[in-house]
Amino acid sequence: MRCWAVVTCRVIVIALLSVLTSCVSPAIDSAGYRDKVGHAAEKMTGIIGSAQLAAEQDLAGKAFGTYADQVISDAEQDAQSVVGQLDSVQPPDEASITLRNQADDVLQNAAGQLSDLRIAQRRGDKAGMRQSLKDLSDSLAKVQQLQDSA
Amino acid sequence: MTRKAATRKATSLMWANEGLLDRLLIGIDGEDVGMVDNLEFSDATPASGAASGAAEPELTALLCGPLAFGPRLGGRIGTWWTAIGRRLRPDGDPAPNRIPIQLVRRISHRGVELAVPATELPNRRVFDWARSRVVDKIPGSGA
Amino acid sequence: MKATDLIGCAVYAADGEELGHVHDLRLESDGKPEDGDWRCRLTGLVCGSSAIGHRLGYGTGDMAGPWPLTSLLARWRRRSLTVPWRDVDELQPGRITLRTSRRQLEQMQR
Amino acid sequence: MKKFLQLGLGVVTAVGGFVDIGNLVTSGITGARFGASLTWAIIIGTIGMTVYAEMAGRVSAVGGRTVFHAVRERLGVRTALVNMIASGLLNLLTLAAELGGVALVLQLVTGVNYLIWVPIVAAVMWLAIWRLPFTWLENLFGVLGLALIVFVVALFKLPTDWHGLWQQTWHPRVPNGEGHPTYFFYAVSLFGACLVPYQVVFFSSGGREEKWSPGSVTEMRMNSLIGFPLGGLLSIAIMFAAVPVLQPRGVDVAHLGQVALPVTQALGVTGLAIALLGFFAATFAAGAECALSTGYLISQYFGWPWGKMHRPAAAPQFHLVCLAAVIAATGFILTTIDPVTVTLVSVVLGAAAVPLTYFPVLIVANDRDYMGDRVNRRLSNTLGTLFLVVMLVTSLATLPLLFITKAGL
Repeated sequence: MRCWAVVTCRVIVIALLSVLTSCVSPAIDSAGYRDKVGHAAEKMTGIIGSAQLAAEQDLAGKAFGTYADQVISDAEQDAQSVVGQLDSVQPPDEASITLRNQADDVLQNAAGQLSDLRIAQRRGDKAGMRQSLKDLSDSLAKVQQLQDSA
Repeated sequence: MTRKAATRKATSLMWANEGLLDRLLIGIDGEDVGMVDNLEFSDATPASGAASGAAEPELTALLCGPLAFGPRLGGRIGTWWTAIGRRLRPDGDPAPNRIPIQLVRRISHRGVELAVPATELPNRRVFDWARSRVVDKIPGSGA
Repeated sequence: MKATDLIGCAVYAADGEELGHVHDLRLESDGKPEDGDWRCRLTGLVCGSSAIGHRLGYGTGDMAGPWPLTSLLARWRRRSLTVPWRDVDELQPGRITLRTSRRQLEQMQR
Repeated sequence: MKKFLQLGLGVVTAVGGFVDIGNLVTSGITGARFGASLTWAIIIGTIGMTVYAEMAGRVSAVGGRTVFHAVRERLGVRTALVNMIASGLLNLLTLAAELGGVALVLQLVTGVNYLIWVPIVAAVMWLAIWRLPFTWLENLFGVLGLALIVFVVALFKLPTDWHGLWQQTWHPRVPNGEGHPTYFFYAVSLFGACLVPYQVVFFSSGGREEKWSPGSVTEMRMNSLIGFPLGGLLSIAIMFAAVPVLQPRGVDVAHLGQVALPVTQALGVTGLAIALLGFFAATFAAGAECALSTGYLISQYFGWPWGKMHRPAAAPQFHLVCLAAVIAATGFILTTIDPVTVTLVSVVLGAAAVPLTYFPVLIVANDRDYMGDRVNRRLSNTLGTLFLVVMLVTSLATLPLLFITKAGL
């Protein structure tokens, strides 16, 4: 029975470690890389969607400032981590490098716009927020294109 | 004892695992005292030769507390547990807490009910330690 | 002598056949604790393959279910063997030797 | 009249007590990602929870036994020790998640980082455990937790496609672009969020705290048979509310704040405030219950005096364990590990650990010696056994799913 306890503990520790370490894994081939780009774009779509929702609610007076701020800041951080995660993957071939440059452009752009949105929101700059929202929906279209192409 | 057999007045049967071991010990004041961690029997040498059946050991006490729990667990964890239990003893006496069988008042479905209040039993060392070292020092403990 | 000195011991018949490990103790008492002067004797060692049935409470058959367990554990229970204490010949740490053979024990239980 | 009020309060408390950080997070995630196609997992989980809570409550009221007394008695000293350690660690993980949840809610309201709130929340939670009478602790936050009904209201204000939800609920399909392992991983997480083991430990020990007697069985049944299903309904409402708002935008819920977006969309600032109050009450109450459960299960295993019916000085080990649990969980969440990840891992491991506490309850509920004529009837036994089988399968599937899906990433 003691043996069981040890095994159970180990399994739990391994499970937790695997959860923690599963964030970065190397891409194997070109198809795998495309998958990663597609996945990053998909994530970015949702992140932008979340920030847009919060910002629209804030503009409509539906949410209080700290709440919208938090949701937008979370989105901003998530976006940066998506960019960072994709950057950490080594592109396996020339085609992948082209894809990377293209994706990086789009994703970095979106992340930057999320920062703009957060800055405008915190300053209570409604015009700035509207502008950022407009930029974001353009970005969103590009991200979705990327997702479809990848 | 808790089984139907117990309702018969005559000889009643019981199994250690089912009726005694790991049962809750309850003082007459209704307080939880501990668990029955082990049983103590009178030393009866196995019946030799013709005198068969003469020397059935008698249940003398219920044992509880870390020093009874450790051996019950067995293995390395058990040894370790016993060592901790010994540390808690001021005199380092390795004998576990005994609750003589005469103190058993009733064995019910709730557990083994004793004829004395929990405070009069010897196995309150962990209780006293937790109380005097930590709980009593926090305001509002109701001490 | 403590319960842990017995539970877990390997039990050998007089002819050296291993009968399994002790997993429970059979106790007999006259009357009940509330009658006063309660005495409880150790009359037998339950050995065999597994203690789980008894442990869970399916030893004496006062369980209402659930269905698969009741029959399964009752059958398991029947496979264990109770050795009367008076048949114990020698007690060594971790090892109990009997003065009888498995056949004699099984005949007695019937 | 007073009796009636008391019954109502009990039910309300059970509703509020059912929903915790696990339900909030898993319902939010799955609603946004899988629509209503995982509703079945909540339904099954809720039925299981209800059946076993009723059993544990009955064992507590009629047999006077709590879950971990039964565990030790029926499983034996060693198996029960492993069981206790596993359940205890799981409780710590859940407690950490709840603490993080409360702190996150406070961050949403104040804008101050949650890590600053964690120690404050932990201190207040411990004070509540130390000082507040049991019924207060249970009822106050149970009633406040009912604020989550705002999700039901939001559902009616949002452009909810009821027909579509109905279709997805009863004809579930794995949505396009999602793998089966991920789908089932989240099914397990919803299942685990409904069946968290600490709730059964708490429900049965709480019965002793409130001095339930065989006469309380009706009251207990009302609590479990009405309260828990209503709690399950709340979980479903949180899931459904995410469908019209978050799913079309492809939002992947990764933060507690996002779970409230649908309510804000439908009801504005008032709705948001009520939802956050509900989040706060539900997670705070669950955190306190979780810490108490840790005290209950360890004290009951060793036979120490336990419970809030005693002064702390009369149950020192119990209070020491509760304090230690709060400190350990605080330390864990202060490592800046993401509370939402902790929540997911805790509910999934919880789903795996469920049989450990539920099996002994099923056994003892069948013992005529304890229960007299209140033993399980055929319905309880059939459902109970069926669920045990489901739970065993879930247990076996959990770890592989956790590995394959990398915790649903």
